[in-house]
This record gives sequence, C-alpha cells and structure tokens, in this order.
Amino acid sequence: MVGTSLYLTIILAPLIASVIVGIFGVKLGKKPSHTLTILGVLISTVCSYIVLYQVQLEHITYNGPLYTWLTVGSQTFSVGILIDTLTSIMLVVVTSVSLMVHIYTIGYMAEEDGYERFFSYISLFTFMMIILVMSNNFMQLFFGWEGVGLVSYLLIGFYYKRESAIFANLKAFLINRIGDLGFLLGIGLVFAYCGSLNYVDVFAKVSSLTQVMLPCTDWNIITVMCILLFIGAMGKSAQFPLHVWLPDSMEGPTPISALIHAATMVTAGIFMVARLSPMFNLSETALSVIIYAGGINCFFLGILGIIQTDIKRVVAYSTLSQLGYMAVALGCGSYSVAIFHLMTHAFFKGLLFLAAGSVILAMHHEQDMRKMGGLAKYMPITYITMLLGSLALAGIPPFAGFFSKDMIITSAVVAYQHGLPGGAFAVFTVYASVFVTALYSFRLIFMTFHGKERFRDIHDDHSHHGHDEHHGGHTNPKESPFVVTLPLILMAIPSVIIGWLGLKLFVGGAILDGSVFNISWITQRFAEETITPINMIIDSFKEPPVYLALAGIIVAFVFHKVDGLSQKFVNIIKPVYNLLDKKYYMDDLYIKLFAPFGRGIGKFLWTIGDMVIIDGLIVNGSAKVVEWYSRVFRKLQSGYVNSYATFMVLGVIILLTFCTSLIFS
Amino acid sequence: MLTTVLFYVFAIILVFSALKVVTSKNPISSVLFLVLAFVTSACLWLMLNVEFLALVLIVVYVGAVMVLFLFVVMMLDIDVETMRKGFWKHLPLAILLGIIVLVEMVLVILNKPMVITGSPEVVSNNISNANQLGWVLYTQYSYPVELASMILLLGLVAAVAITLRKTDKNAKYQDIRKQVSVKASDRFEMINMPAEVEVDNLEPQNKEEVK
Amino acid sequence: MIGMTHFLILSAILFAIAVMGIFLNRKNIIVVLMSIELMLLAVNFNFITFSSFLHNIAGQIFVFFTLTVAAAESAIGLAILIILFRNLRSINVQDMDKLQG
Amino acid sequence: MHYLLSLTVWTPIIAGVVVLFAGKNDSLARLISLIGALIATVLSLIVFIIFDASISGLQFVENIPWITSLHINYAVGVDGISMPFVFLNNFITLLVIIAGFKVIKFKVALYNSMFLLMTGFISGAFCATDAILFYVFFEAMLIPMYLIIGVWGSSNRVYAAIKFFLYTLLGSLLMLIALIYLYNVSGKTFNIFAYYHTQLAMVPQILIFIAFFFSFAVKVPMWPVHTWLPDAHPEAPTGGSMVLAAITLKIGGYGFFRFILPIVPDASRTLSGLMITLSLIAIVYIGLVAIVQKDMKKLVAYSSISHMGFVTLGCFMFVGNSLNTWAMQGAVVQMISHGFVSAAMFMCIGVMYDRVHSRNVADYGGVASKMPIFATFYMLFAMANSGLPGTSGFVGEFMVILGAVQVNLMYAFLAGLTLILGAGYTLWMYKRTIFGEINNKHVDEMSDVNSHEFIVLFLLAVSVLVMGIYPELFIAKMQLGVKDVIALAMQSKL
Repeated sequence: MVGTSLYLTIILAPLIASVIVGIFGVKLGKKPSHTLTILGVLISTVCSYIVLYQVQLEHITYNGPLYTWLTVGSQTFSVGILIDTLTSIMLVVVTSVSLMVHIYTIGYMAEEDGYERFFSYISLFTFMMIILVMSNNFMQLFFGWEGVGLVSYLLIGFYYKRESAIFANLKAFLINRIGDLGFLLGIGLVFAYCGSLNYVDVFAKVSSLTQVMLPCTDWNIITVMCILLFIGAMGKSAQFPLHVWLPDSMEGPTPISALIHAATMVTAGIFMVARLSPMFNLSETALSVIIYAGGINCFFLGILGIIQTDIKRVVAYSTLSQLGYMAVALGCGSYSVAIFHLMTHAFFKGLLFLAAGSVILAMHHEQDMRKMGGLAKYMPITYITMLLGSLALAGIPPFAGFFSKDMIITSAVVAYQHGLPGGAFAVFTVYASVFVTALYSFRLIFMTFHGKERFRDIHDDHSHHGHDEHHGGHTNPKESPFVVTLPLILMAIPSVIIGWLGLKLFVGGAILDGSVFNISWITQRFAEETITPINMIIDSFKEPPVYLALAGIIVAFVFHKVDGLSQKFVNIIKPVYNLLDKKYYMDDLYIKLFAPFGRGIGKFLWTIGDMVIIDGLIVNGSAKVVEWYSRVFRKLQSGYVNSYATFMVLGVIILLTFCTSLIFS
Repeated sequence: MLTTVLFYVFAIILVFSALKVVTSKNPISSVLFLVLAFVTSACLWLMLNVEFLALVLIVVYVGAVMVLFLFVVMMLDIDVETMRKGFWKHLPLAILLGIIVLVEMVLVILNKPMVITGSPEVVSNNISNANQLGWVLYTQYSYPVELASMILLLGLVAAVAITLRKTDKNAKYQDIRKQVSVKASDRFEMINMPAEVEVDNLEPQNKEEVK
Repeated sequence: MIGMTHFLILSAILFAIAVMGIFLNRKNIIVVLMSIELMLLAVNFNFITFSSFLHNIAGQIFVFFTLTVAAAESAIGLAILIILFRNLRSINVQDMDKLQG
Repeated sequence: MHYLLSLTVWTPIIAGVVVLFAGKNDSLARLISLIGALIATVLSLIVFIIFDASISGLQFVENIPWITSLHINYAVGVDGISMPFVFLNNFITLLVIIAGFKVIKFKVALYNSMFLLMTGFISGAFCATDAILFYVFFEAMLIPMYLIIGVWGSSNRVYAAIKFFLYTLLGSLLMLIALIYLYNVSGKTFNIFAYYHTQLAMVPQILIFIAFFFSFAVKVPMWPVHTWLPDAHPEAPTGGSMVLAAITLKIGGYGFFRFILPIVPDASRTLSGLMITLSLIAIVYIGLVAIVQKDMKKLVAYSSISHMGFVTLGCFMFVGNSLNTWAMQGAVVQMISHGFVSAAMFMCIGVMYDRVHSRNVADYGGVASKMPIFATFYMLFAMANSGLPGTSGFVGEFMVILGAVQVNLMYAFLAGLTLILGAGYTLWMYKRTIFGEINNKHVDEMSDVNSHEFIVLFLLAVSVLVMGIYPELFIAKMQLGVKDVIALAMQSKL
C-alpha cells in the first residue's frame, strides 16, 4: 500500500471500528467489540510504522487535499493530508500508545459498565488525534483539536453518574474552550494576513509580515498570531493558567489518563507549536511568553505533585511539569528537543499511568497512596515497570527521560546565553524541576511499593466507588492480569531505550528535517558539537542535573524512612503548604470567582436587562402608556350629552378662531 | 328711512327674544319667545323681499314645529329647578364665549368689506318670489326636492316608530312571516258537498281523499 | 341705509346667543334643541341675506332644504325626547349616561 | 418544470386545506399531512438538486399579473440565498409532522394543517420576488403560528401568542410603509429587484432602513427586540418551537440579504457600526443570559438569539465599501445550520418533555441511564449547538469569525466568546439533565426514543453531520447568490 490509500487507512481504520462499536457495541458484546477496535488501531499502527519507514528512509512525503471543505470566492478550504517527518513521528507515538492502551483496557475495564462505549470512545479519540497530526492546514488542525477535546470530555465524564466526574469534564471542556477562543482568533489572523490556511502557503507568506502591525496598535502581527495560537496550546496542553482542568480530569478511567491526559492529547499544543515553528521563530516575544508559561508549569505546578496523596494526581501534576519542560524547550526555539521529550514522555508517562492503573486495580479502585504501601512483593511486574518509568521521569541516566530532559536544559542555557527574554527563568525552572520531579516520583514509589502494608488497616471499614463484589477483605493484592502487564512491559522497553535511539536523530539529526525548524542559535549550537549518548552520560556527571535528581531521590527516601518527618516539615512551612494545598488558589479563581461572576452578570442582564428594562419598561411599558392614556381619555367619553355639547361648543370656537386667524394672517 | 327704523326695531326684538329663549326659566316661555324670534326674522326676511320663505317660516315652523315643541314641553313634567342648577355659575363663561364668537364673526364680516353694498333684490313686476323659487325648485332642483320629501317621510315614520309603545294592546302589527307563508288552503277550503241529487251513489273512500 | 353687513352682524349675534344657549342650558335638552333651532335660523339668515344681495336664488333654495331637514330633525329629536322621558321620567341630560358603558 | 416552484409553495397549502376536511378522523389527517409534507420536501429537494449553481440571479422564475391596477404580480423565483431555505423549511416541517404523529392528540387535523399552511407561506415568502406577494406571505405565516402557540401551547400560551403576534406585526407594518414608498419612487413597481437599482437619497435610505430593520430585526430577533422569543418558545408545542426556531427566524435574516443590503446600501454602510454593536450584544449578553436559565426551552431560545447574532454580524462586516465575503457567506451558512441544530435541540427537549412534562432543568438528571440512544443524539446536538467542528454549528460561526478578524480583531474576540458561553450553557444544561444520578421517579420511568422520534433525530443528526463535514454541498449552491448581494451592497445609490 502506498500513498493516499495508506494514509486513509490510518485515518479510517479506527473511525470505522469506533462507529461500528459505538452503534452496535452493546449487541456485539464485549469480546467482538474490543477485538474490532484493537484491530482497527493495530492496522493504523502498522501503517504508521510503514509511513515512518517511508518518510525517514525513502523520503516519501505527501501534502495534498482530500476533498474541498468549502469554497468562498477564490479561496478554498480543503481537508487534506500532510505526511512529513514530524507527522510520521507523531503517528507512531499516537498509534503505539493507543494500541497499548486498547490492550490494557481489556483488563482494566473488564468489569465496568459501558465497556463497549469505552472502546468506541478511545478509538474515536485515536481517529481525532490522527486527524490532528496529519492535517495540512489550520482548519483541520482545529477540527482534530476540538475532536480530541470532545472525546476527552466524554471520557472524563465516563462515569456519568458520579458528580465529580461530570463536574470535571465540564470544567475541562470549558477551560479548553478559553484556549480554543485564542486559537480560533489566531487562525483568523493567520487567514486574514496570509490569505490561506495551508501550512505551506502560510509559512511562505509569514516571513513577509515581520514589519506588519496589528491595526490601531503597535503590536507585531506575528507576535499576536503566535501568542493567540499559543493560548490554544495553553488550553490543550494545560499550561498555566489554563492548567486547572488536567488534575481534575483524573476522574476518568485510568487508561484514558494514560492515553489522553499524558501521552497524546495534552501534547497536541506542543505538537502544534513545533509544527508552526517557522512562524514562532519570527517572534521572540511569543517565545518568551511560552517560556514563562512553561517555566511556571514546570516548577510551580510540579511542586504540587509533592503534596498529593492520590496516586493518579501525582502523575497528573508530573504531567503538568513535563509539559512545562516541553514548553520551555519550545520557548527556547528548540522544537526538535521538545518533540523528542514529547516522545519519551509519551512512553514513560503512559507507562506510569498504566502502572498506576494496575495498582489501582489491585487495590480495588483505591487511589489514595496513604492506604497503600509494600506492594512491591505482590506486584513485581508493575513495580519494576513503574520504577523504570520513574527513573526515566526523574532523568536518571541512561533512561529515556534523561536524554530529552538534558537536552532541554542545554537548550535553556543556550537561550539564556543568547539573551532571550525569560532565558534566566527558563534555566532556573528546569534545574529546580529536576529535583522536584525526582522527589515526587520517588515519593510515589516509596509510598506505594515500600514500607508498611497500610491497606490492611483500612480495608475493613472503607467503602469504595462501587465494586462491592471485590470487597472480600483480607486477601492480598494480586498482580494484574496479562492484558494489563503486557502493555506495561511493552511500554517499559521504549521508556528505557528510546533516549539512546532518539538522541542522535532528534538533536542535530535529520529525523525532523523539513518539518520542524529550530531557531538559529539552537541549530548552531547543535551543529557545533557532536553528541553521542555515551558522551552525554559521561558529561552529565560534571553537571548539576544528575545530582539534583539523585538528591531528590534521597530526600524522598529520607522522608519515607523517618516516621513523622514529613508531618513536622509540613508544620514548619504551614503557610506555604496551605498555598500548595489550595493549588495556588487557581481553582478557586475559576470556580469561585469567574464562574459566579459570569452567572451573576447573566442573572443581572436577564432580570434587569431583559425582564425589567426591555420587557417591563419598553414592551409592557408601551402597553401601559397606551392603557394610561386611554384611562385618562376615557374620562372624556363620559356618555353625558351635556359634556359633549360643551366640547362641541369649545371645538366650534377653536375652529372659528383658527379660521379667523387664517383670514387675518 | 322707514326701512332703517323697521330694521332696528325688528333686530332689537329678535335679539331680545333670542336672549329670552336661552335664559328664561320656564321652557314654555322659551318656546314662545322662540316663536317670537321666528316671526320677527320672518319680518326681516320680508324686508329682503324673500316673501315665500318668510311665509314658509311662519306657516311651517311656527305653525308646525313650534307647536310640536310646545306640545312636548307641556306634555313633559320638567323639573326646572335642577335644570337651572349652575346656570348663574356658567353665565359669565357663557357670555365670554358668546362675545368671543361674536367678535370673531364680526371681525370676519368687517374685514373684507362686501363688494355688493347695493340694494336687496328688487321685486320684479311680473314674477313673484314664489314663482321664481318654484321655477328653479321643480326644474333644476327637482331631484333634491324628491330627496327632501323622502327625508320628511323618514322623519315622520321614525318619529312614529320611536314613540310607539311595543306593549300597547291596541297597536296593530304585521307578521310578515305569517303573511308570506300562508297557503291557499288556509284561505280557501274546498268542501265537497254532495249535490242535491243522490246521496247513496257516493263512496266513502272518495270522501276522505278530498278531505 | 341698511346694508348687507347689518344683516350679517345680526345673524352673528343670533348665532352667538345660540352658542351661549347651548352652553348655559346644557342640562335641559329641550332648550338645547331650541338653541339649535336658533342657530339654524342664524344660518338661514345668512343664506337669505347673501341670496338677496347677490341676486342668486340658490341661497333661498338652500334655506328651503335646511328648513325641511330641520323640521324632520326636530320631529325625531322630540320623539327621542319623549321616549327618553318615558323611560327615565326626566329629561335631565345627566341622567342619560348609558353610553358611558 | 416551469411551475416547479409554485408547486413547492402551494402543495403544502393545498394539503393543509385538505387536511382540515379530515375533521375528526385523526389517522386520515396524519396520513394526508405526511404525504403532503413528503411531496413538498421532495419537490424542494428537486429544486435544490437541479438548481444551477453556476448561474447568478433568479431561477425557476414565474411571473403572472395579479392585481394589474397596482402593478402587483404573482412573481416567484429563487436564487442561491433563498433556495436552501425552501428546502430547509419543507424538511423541518416534514420532521415536525413525523414528530407529532403520536404526541399530538388534540385537534390533530387542525394541528397538521396549520404546519402545512405555514410551510407553504414561508416557502412563498422565500420565493416571492414581488414585494407585496412577499408581504402577504410574510404576514400570513403569523396566523398559523399564532394558532399553534395559542391552541397547543402550555399554561401561559395566550400571553405568549399575543406577544409574539403584536411584536412581529408592529415590525412588519413599518415595512409595508417602506414598500409603498419604494413603489412610488421606483416608477410604480413592486418588483423587489427593480428596487435594487433605484436611486435614493440618504435620508429616505435611513428611514427605509429603519422600517425594514424593525420588521426583520424582530423576526431574527436582534437585541433589544428579542424578548418575544424566550416567551414564545416555552409556551409553543415542540413542533411549533422547531419551526419557529428553525425557519421563522430565518425570514428575518433573509430579509437582511434580500431587502436591506441591496436596497439601501448606503444606509447599511452608515449604520453598520450600530448593527455590529447590536449583534455583538446579542452574542455576548444573550449568551450570559442563557447561562442562568432554568427552563430548558428558554435556554435554547436564548441560545438561538445568540446564534442568530452571528447572522446579523456577518451581514454588516463592511471593509471600506465592500462587504466581507466570508462573513456574508458564513451568515447564510449559520442560518441553515442553526435551522438544523435548533430544531434538533427543541426536538430533544420535546422528547424529554413528552415523558416527564416538565421543562425545568432541575426536574431531570440521570436521563442517560434510561435513554442511552437519546442521550447520544442529544450529545451530538448539544455539541453542534456549542459549535464543535465537524458539526454544522461550527461552519457558520467559523466563517463569520474569520471574516470578522479581517475587519477588526475585537469584533472577532467578542463574537468568539460564544465558544465559551455556548459550550457553557449547552453543556451545563446537558450535564444537569442527562448526566448524574437519577433523582426522581419520573426520570426513572422514562423509556428510550420510539421509532418516530428516532427517525426525526436520525435525520437531523445526518443533516448536522453532513453539513459539518461537507459544507461545500450547500455553499456551492449559494455562492453566487451571496456574491450578487455583495456586489449590490457595494454600489452607492446617492
């Protein structure tokens, strides 16, 4: 299979599977449903690897329309396909992780209601994500963008009877919509100034706009475009201050946390900026904005991970932090490194989520780490894979995360040296975050897998979210079934080795040639030195990051071993702890300030504006005036002939006076 | 000279009687003063050589309409006191209004001096005013005359119809429905009478059929 | 010499008195009717005057018709008055307020 | 072929009259009206298909003298703008009649007949090229709607019906005055297209603009003459709401294209700032108001006003002298899309109402557990209502926003707030009605959609998706029509 039909297969296989399962799923039953969807995604995955092969080795790229979406005047929007280096990488990442998650779901969701629905959703998600990465224009990008948002909404609210879940999904959708507004306006500006929405045309046109200002302002048009587009990315990729939806989205089932809220959808924003690198390269201001947003995510939101007790939320905050890393990389103009980190992150974070899911499954849907502990001996595979994932996350050489993260640090330093505004902030945050990352990820490992088996204490009097049939009591936690552990193992392998393989290709390599263009100073720097994995590991011991990571692990270990130390520490930094506990009051800002404010205005406009002023004053008011008028003039219609006579006489006199005055004038 | 004196005499009587019409307490005297006013104005009309209408005014108006008024006023039991309540209160205002009307009219009249200051119509020797009027009325205005007669007829019928008491036992009514739905058999009955010859020959069946 | 103006002013006076009469005797419908007759008389006076001084017979024709209509009018008016009195036992205008609704 | 358009217009009217004679025989009435609506829909579909998109100007023209002494003709014809609405109109009525098949049990013949008559009148208004013919149809359609609200409505129906009637009548009387003025200055003709080239000074133009504006703005409805809609919708029966939202409002938008922009272009340019302001107020203000509604139908009514704000916004996106093509095209697309989406939303609410007999959001919750198929459809429509790409709701808004950005970024920003507000009110309502635990016994007794409801929802879903995924299907047909209007709006009549 070659060309368009191959690409169409990638797109349509999951869609068809999703639609069939979505409509007939309940009738088909569980096994045919998951077989069908997995088959669909498998086909996509295989084809993606073929595409990767073709693009990287045979240099076959493709950029063409499928059909005309709409035509206005001479301008045409088409739904099209763009296959280049970046697309091929993203396709492989998306379909691989998706396939793993599909398989994993068989085990994880085995006893849930809506099993078929779930498969239909994640296949639909895969389709949307493929559309997103394959699109050759902004409009289609936006379609995929919103599509994944929709499926994310549906999946966060998968347990639609649970109030917290449907609250979280609405929140996620609305916060994303704020970003989408920016994104849409960005698209609008791009279209207004470039006259097209195809990437190729836009990139060709955009460099001629460097001196153009937004009308009536002195803002550079490219900066405005880029910032608006990045606001979209902020929503989707959960960058500060639009990050608040991501921790809450953990209300969804764990497989989708792995797929959507770790590996793929949340990285759409990163992907988008990388895809638009020729535009972002033209605006240093926009890059600085990205650095600040990313830096805040990276460090300040990472810290929140330390105090979380919910196992999934720890991973969620670590996702925020890692997304921050990627954003910093983007902000430094080092797009290829961001994509590199995106890829490694997709694997190790996906792994961490799936492993966390495995733990949750073993604990009968208990997510509180304070009720776990000592699980290592019961769940060896989960333990080992999760440990590998954590090492990769913490950036310990030679695991995958180390390479990508180290390259981000290097990029930040380069940007700082170059004098990019915000460069210093970037350097500080990426260094500090290394420590934070190691601390929370190993806190998780220690709390969950080591120490006292706390689950025995509480099991008796604790009630779960349903699943009472498992409420056996004192049975030991079991290792998860094969369908769950297989994806863990399959994901652990890339988590370990992908860094070795990818480093050479992403940094100074050709893997993203022709699609992602690093900013000049980064390209220069990467061209100056030859980086090999071995060199890097050796060099790393001369640099602080590794030590920071190790320090993080040691601190986590100390706090784990010494009883009550963490409590004492919390007491010392009480105000800071409170601030962190309230997540910097960002949730409150939205829920207690913006939402009631909007509703308040709405209520005011409705009751005062509509009911009182328009309906009361103008509509019914005019009726009242007529009524009042007629009530007054009704008095004149007394029915008494004598009053009529009087008025007649008066009328005659007035008429006469008028006629007389006519004569005399 | 004589005409001038006569004019002023009649004019004074006319104004005086008109004032009495509107101010007198008793409606009967009002009517009588109205009669006086009509008669005086008929005299004034005569001075203008409009004999026919002057006589018509006396004959028709005074003779018929005013008598009708008189009848009605006498027939009705009028509570004069309540009627005249507020009379004096309104009098100043009424006088004011009257004066306004008068002044305005006079202003209009005096504003444009009438071109024709000449004499009233001279009596032509051979054709009287009535004759003149008759000629025009029955030729040029014959159609309006017919209309006027219809109006009078209508007034007559209406006056009768309005005042007719529905409960009056003696009143005679037509029932149109009954009139048109009448059948010949209601008016005229055929009775089969046997001839004076042989009674025995008739069959009983035949008899019923006819009935 | 008595000219047209004299007659016209006389008729104006008559008209003004009639207006006063309507205004003063608003309650007494019968006097109101009589005032209307006076008014008609004033109008007729004008017609006659003009007709006579302008040598145009049309004015007299008009008076003729006015008289006809006035006779019919007063006949019906009085008939209404009688029926009113029969029902209300009064001809006080203020009792006639059925139209007030 | 020559009389195709007249057939489309008169088939439902004749069917409506015939249905009246069915009297007490309910099933016969339903059958006749279904057949009538079906024929009309097929006819309008034929018009849609054989309409030649490559020719600008009117097609299917018929012109028969009607009142010759006043130069009034029975003149019909469609161009790219009006043609899709004729189809939309008949299609929605067909759905309404199917939807009412089992639900309406009171005066069935009259109910169906009213809808058929209304369809005919509305089609007539869209097809008419003679001003008086347009006016007659424009006014005539008030009567069936008045009866529909007044007879089959809920508790406060009489108030709503009268408010609806007076509001809309007030506006249209001013239009009649404007038409008569135009008749006199254009050399005694009521041909709408003759007015396009009539010279007019600025003051008459402004006055005519105001007259037309009142009659169409009330229909659209624009802020601040919108308050009849949130009162009419909750009282109207489901079918009434569907037709009201899907088609009646479109007459207002259509009026902007057919009358205001081409006839008084200079006044439109002068007053475009005001129009844009009103439209943006409609979008933002009404969006905020919709959030706090407790009555589902009111909520959707307000959302309709907000969405129609995009139509009027798109109509007045002047750049210098010329209108922005994207915004104009988007306005038409938005109208058609809103026809499908709002009909679908009201249908969904109707489905729930028929089971629980409450329009109150608080009386629901957990419907998804009892009606999964319905919940899925409803989700699709809710997403379309909040403008998700891939559904029709997105296309029009997207185009208008693209156009607005080219004019002024601030306009686009304010219009774009609907992304947040629209999602806010629609999904919040969805959340509270469909998701969650079942919290009362009425919901517990709900059964999933029956076959009639399924057909209606399915057809609407297909329309919404087709238009979202392949909007070119409609846009290709209407392109030249919009282009003509833009060209006419560019001219100066001073």
